Amino acid sequence: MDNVMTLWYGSGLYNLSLGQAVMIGVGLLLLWLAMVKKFEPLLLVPIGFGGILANIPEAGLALSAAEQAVHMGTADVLQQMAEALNVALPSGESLEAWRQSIATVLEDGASPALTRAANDVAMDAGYAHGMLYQFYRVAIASGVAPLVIFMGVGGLTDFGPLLANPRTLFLGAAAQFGIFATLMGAVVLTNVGWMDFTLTQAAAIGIIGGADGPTSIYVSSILAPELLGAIAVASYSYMALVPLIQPPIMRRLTTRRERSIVMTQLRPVSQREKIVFPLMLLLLVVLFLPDAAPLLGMFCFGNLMRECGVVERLSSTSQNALINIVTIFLGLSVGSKLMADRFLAVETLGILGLGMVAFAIGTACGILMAKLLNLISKTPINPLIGSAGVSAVPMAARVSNKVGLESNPHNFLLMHAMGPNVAGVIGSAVAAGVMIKYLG
Amino acid sequence: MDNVMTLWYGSGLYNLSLGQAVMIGVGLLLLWLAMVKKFEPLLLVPIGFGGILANIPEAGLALSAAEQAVHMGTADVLQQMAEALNVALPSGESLEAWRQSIATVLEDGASPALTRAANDVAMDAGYAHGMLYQFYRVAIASGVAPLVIFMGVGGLTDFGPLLANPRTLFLGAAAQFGIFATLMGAVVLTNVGWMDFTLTQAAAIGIIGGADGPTSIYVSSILAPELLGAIAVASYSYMALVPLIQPPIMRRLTTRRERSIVMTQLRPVSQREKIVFPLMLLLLVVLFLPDAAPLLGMFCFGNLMRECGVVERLSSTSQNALINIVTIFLGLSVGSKLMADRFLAVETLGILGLGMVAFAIGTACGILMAKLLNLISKTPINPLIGSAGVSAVPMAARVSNKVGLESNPHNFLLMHAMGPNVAGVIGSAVAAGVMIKYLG
Amino acid sequence: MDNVMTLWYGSGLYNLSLGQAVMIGVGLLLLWLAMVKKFEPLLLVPIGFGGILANIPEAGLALSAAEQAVHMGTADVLQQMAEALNVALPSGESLEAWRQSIATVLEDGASPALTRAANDVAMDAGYAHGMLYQFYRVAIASGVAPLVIFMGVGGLTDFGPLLANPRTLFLGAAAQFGIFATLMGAVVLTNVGWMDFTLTQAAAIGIIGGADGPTSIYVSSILAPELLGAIAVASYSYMALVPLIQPPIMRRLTTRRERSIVMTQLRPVSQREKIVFPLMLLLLVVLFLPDAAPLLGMFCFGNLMRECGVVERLSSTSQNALINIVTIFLGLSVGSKLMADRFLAVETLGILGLGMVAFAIGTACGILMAKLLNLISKTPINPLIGSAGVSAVPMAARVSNKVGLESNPHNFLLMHAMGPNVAGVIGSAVAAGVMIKYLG
Amino acid sequence: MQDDLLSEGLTLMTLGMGFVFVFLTLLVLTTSLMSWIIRRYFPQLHPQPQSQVQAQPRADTDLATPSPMEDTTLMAVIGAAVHRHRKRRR
Amino acid sequence: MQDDLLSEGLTLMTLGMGFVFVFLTLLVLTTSLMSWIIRRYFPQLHPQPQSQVQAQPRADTDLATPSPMEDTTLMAVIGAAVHRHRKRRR
Amino acid sequence: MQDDLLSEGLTLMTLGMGFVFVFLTLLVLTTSLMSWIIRRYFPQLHPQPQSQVQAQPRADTDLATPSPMEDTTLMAVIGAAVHRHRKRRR
Ligand code: NA
Ligand code: NA
Ligand code: NA
Repeated sequence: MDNVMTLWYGSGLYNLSLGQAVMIGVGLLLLWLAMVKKFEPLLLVPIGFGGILANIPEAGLALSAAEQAVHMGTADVLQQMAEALNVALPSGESLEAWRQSIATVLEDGASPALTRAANDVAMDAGYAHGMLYQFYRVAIASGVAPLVIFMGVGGLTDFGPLLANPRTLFLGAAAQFGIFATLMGAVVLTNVGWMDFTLTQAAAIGIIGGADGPTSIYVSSILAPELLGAIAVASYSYMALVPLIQPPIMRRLTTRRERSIVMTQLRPVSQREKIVFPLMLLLLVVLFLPDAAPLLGMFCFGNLMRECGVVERLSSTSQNALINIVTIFLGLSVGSKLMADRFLAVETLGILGLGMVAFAIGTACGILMAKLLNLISKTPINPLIGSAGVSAVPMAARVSNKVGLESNPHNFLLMHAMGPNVAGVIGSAVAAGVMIKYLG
Repeated sequence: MDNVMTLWYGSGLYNLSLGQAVMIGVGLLLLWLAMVKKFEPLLLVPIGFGGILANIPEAGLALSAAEQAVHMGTADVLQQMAEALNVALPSGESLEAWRQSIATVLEDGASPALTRAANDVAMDAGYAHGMLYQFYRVAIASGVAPLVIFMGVGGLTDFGPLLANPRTLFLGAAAQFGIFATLMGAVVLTNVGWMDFTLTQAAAIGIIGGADGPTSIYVSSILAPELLGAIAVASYSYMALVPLIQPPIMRRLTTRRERSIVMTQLRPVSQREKIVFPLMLLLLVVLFLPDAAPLLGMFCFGNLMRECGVVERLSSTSQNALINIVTIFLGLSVGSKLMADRFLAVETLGILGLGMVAFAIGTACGILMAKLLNLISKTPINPLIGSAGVSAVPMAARVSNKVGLESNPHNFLLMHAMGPNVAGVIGSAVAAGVMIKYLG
Repeated sequence: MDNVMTLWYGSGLYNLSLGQAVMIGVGLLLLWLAMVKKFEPLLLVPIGFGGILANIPEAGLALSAAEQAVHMGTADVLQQMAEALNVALPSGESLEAWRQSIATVLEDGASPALTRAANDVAMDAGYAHGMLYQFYRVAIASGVAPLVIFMGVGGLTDFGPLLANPRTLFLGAAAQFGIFATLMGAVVLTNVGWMDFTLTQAAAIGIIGGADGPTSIYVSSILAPELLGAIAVASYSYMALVPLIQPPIMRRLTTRRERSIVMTQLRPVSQREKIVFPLMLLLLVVLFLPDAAPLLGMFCFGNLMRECGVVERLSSTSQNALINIVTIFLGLSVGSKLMADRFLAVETLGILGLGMVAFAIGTACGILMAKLLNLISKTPINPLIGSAGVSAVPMAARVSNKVGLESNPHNFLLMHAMGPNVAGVIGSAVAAGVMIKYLG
Repeated sequence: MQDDLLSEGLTLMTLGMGFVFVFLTLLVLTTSLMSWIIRRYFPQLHPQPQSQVQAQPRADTDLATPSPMEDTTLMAVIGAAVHRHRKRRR
Repeated sequence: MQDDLLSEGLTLMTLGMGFVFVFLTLLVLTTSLMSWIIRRYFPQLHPQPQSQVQAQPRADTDLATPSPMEDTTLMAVIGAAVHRHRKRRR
Repeated sequence: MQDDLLSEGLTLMTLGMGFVFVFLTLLVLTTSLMSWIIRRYFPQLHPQPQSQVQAQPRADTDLATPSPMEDTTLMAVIGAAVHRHRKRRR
């Protein structure tokens, strides 16, 4: 009978907290968005599923051995861990208070040596790292997964339209204002007292405005890992919402006449230009922004493998098997950051709200920059392609095309919009580099 | 001349122990079974080859740096290691005795911190982790490889037949009795004094009866890593022997009339049911058996990716490149556990014997449960599909079909048997969760 | 304004050293050789790109956390690191001198425990391992990547021609004299005082003469990791130069009549022989040269998977997705060893020069051995296939074929040359095993 | 001690087998309920007729509307491979 | 403290946005220069007409001259797959 | 010291080259013996005629009898890809 009770006391139903129930609901919601609403399913299916797994009571899939020992260990184990971490445990207090004080030390970033000691104690007591925790360590904490995905994205990117019309890089630059406006938004919310973000956290939140999943994850894994779950979810959700968020802004900021502007046919771009471009971009990074080197370096590498034509084997694998494998584990790892006690905070609402604002501002700035370029240059630019500068490749470019067709059913803007679209990827990576330079 | 002798003293021929020679023979036998007899070649080829590699004298491919230092180090290195491990080395004894006492401490599970210190000393003295040891650490000790394979298996599983006839889940449940009977068998063998298993080891051995390779490996990597080699070999060998083990039992326990029962055509199952099913199974795991969450979680994840239809890229990779890569390293890692001094024990014979019994009992219980269901329900079930409840997908289902055709050449049971077949996978994972809950 | 200066002081342009500029040029040169001259592009594209990334000033992509802290840390951090490493920092000296003395200790191989302590301090101070450093640790320092590539190469190798004419193994043996002649060359250069190589380094350099990329990388990762960059670059560059280096030597050492020798048609080889061969080779390794077990073991494993015909799934993945993924990271990791301060040494010139000599000597010895065989045997051997014994599969065999066609346009030597060609792979791996046995 | 082991083994067997049955019974009930709800309230207009042949049409549909960036390379590789393959066969 | 945060945020915004513009302006300039140099001094005889359709011909060319060891297996697998696929379709 | 290096190098050269020859000679002997035994006592009825073309038929055979679970997805993907590819070519 004792044994039956053990099963019951160890069951999820007995231990399920309200927060965990809510987060399992959130996970199901993400899956629904992905499967039914087709919101970036390649990422949101693994993220949503990982979110459910991370909130299974007592399973501790997203916790390190030490964190599990803190949550479930006996008084004896807790004392050993406190010793390993140099935490004083007041003898009068309850076990729960002990857990609390050790957990605080672990979460607030004990030094690597102390964390290792705590994990040693926990493993010696029979605890093991959770599965999702291991995925997170290998895929995200090391920084590798977003970079490998960026390499694959580089391989999937065609810089032809950008090279045919380099001025569209300015549109990609302007749209990054969404990033910095969001950063200011987070700072203002903190100043007003509604939220409580540090400057570093504000910067990580801002990158959502870059509309670039891997960049967001990479930056927040460095600057604010504690917010990574919310940032990644916001990032991918809003990228999927681009077809809803952008059109009203695009219509409001442009006249019918501007929307009907027909752009001159793009010139053919030679393979040589395409091969030299990633190398040139890399050299500019080398000279002016070393902190963007991991992101843009891998991006350029992927693109060079694509264009150089002599490593088709490698390029193909990096765009298929490799990126797929990494995406699965990246998604599950992001899901591990959807644990109830960390995700269900008012800050998450702030992040979701700010992310939406970021996209809107980025869209607007891209369009306004296109109108500005029209003022100072003769070759006309349809301002609708400015909105594609937020990146969200290739969704934003398709939106530009679609809104353009509404005004002139023979005016195909897709290829023109691919220029600012990929420029936006470069722009966000540069902005990310600046953030990491100052705050990393 | 000295140098030539160095070569000779370091050669395999000079150092080959009888045990190693036998184990190399066992490795060749496994390869022969895999290549000629087609016994689960995808696993047994890497396992057999890994087994040969693990038994190469002096190469230490399956040993950690510390273990190699213990086997081959000078007196000086041994003293440093003893110091690192807090082992007292009696000064009067021989070098061999020293090696023995240090090796015992290392194998009996020194704490993580001490093991690390011993490895530090060994590496400082020029030893390095063996190749297979590294594969084992990354693939199995972390628990990752069996889980990733289970994800791929989920992607290869079609729950349609199960959903069309959910009662077949009872057959999958009944066949798990093989697991617990084997556990009892191991306990009894110990009680009688013929073998010496702990309860934890008995549980790990029992899981062989689940007829599920990755589940067996996962459970024994947690409960009894020292028996992993024998358990994995038994598990895959007997799965391959299903067409020999099952038919006699099936014929003995059924009448010709029962074997001729024609089952009603399975209803078509909608994609919605197939999408909801893995999520529902996951929620039941969340609520009632968190300890099965890694196994069943990854299984459901793989199946959801397959059925949801929006992440075909990921699903296809998880069923092809990813599962293949992981299988190669999983097999080699299992092979690393076929080292002579650990494998060649009387316990291995016990495990092989018990595994055979487990399959037989599981088969029988599945069939008897089908007969029981026929007593209490109107819709007839051909008892031959009960034997498919041991899992061993899809071999056991094919055996049901084949034996059924013997009695009635127009009675195709294959699809009906797929229901209990996949139910058996779920059943063993549940049993594994219970074992881990109590003993993990 | 301060902030703008921070950007400038942190920029690459401000920090670029001459050495880094040169090495970026070398990286571009390697890319040019790969892309335009088609020099082993699968490896040289990633190596060249990795070389550029490794030399980005201030980015520290190829440095560990501790190395970065040494290069960029404050006095406070340096003091902590010195304490962790047990280095005395003379209080009177400059910060630069401190950096120097700590860096020396780190590079000259502090013990694993001390290195870990130094990394702990660095991480606590906010530094992280560079991306390429992590790739190097996982792919090369662990020894795994070259072995996995060798497994794939085994899968791509057909031993048929070798089995049809086993005498060609002697050609593969003779061509390995290039390895040992190079070793002696490095020793002599040191003796004369022009360079400064240890015997271990000389052995690692010698392996270039094996004309086998993964073998070279594997051996130098064990024997001389500090030379790995130069050795890998030399190895792959010269393999690409085989069509230029070999023909003059081949023509000088043979008469027109010898070059016109028509060889007897190769007998058909049964699948059974092809399956048994890798196992037999493995057993010889087990018995006589355990130190070659990782290399030849994985090679035989890949070949067995290819030939046994029952694990086509695994074999195909090991020859495609897996080898491609590993090649990408292996190449980038090798690139991480092209850092200016380590690569730009007079020793690199020595290595490049010796590598060239190694290829020439190996070629000559293969040809001379073929002529010798003709003296003592009746079945004629065209000496041109001797040059294929250096391996460089399949380039060297094609060169034999091409030079043969010059003398007799109907004499196709390709298949005959594949025998010594794959024999050369085995020969170099055996030589590598001997080196590791004595010096590892 | 030994008898302890025996009794512990028995307990584990009872409990484990019991739990497996309880869990799978629950699964039978919820599955049946789920199927009933879906077939009753959320029927699909064109249910797939047979479960085994289903992988193929789905893959077909899925690949029929991929994002343009995703499939060009795969298509190119396979296309070229098929092309060369046919040539060689002739 | 709070105002510090505000001013730091403003600084970061100005600086970051400024740097993004400076960097991308530089990129526009160097790209234009690079394209001009290549088109002027290193023209290709047969430039590819359209950028999107380009992945395919390149792949074709690339696969048309692989080293024999590299592609036989891939070819065999795809070939066999295609072969079986056709049979099944009939 | 320097002369030590030289003599050690010479030793290593002699020994290494010697061992390579001994090992490969052994390999020649055992290979010949193995081939003789197999051809004499375990002949295959239909030996494959040429070693290079051999990858293909084997792959064919192998894929011709896969377990049904393994290949449907691959087939579906390739099938769909080929299908679309043909359409596009028309
Ligand atoms: Na962007
Ligand atoms: Na089972
Ligand atoms: Na060689």
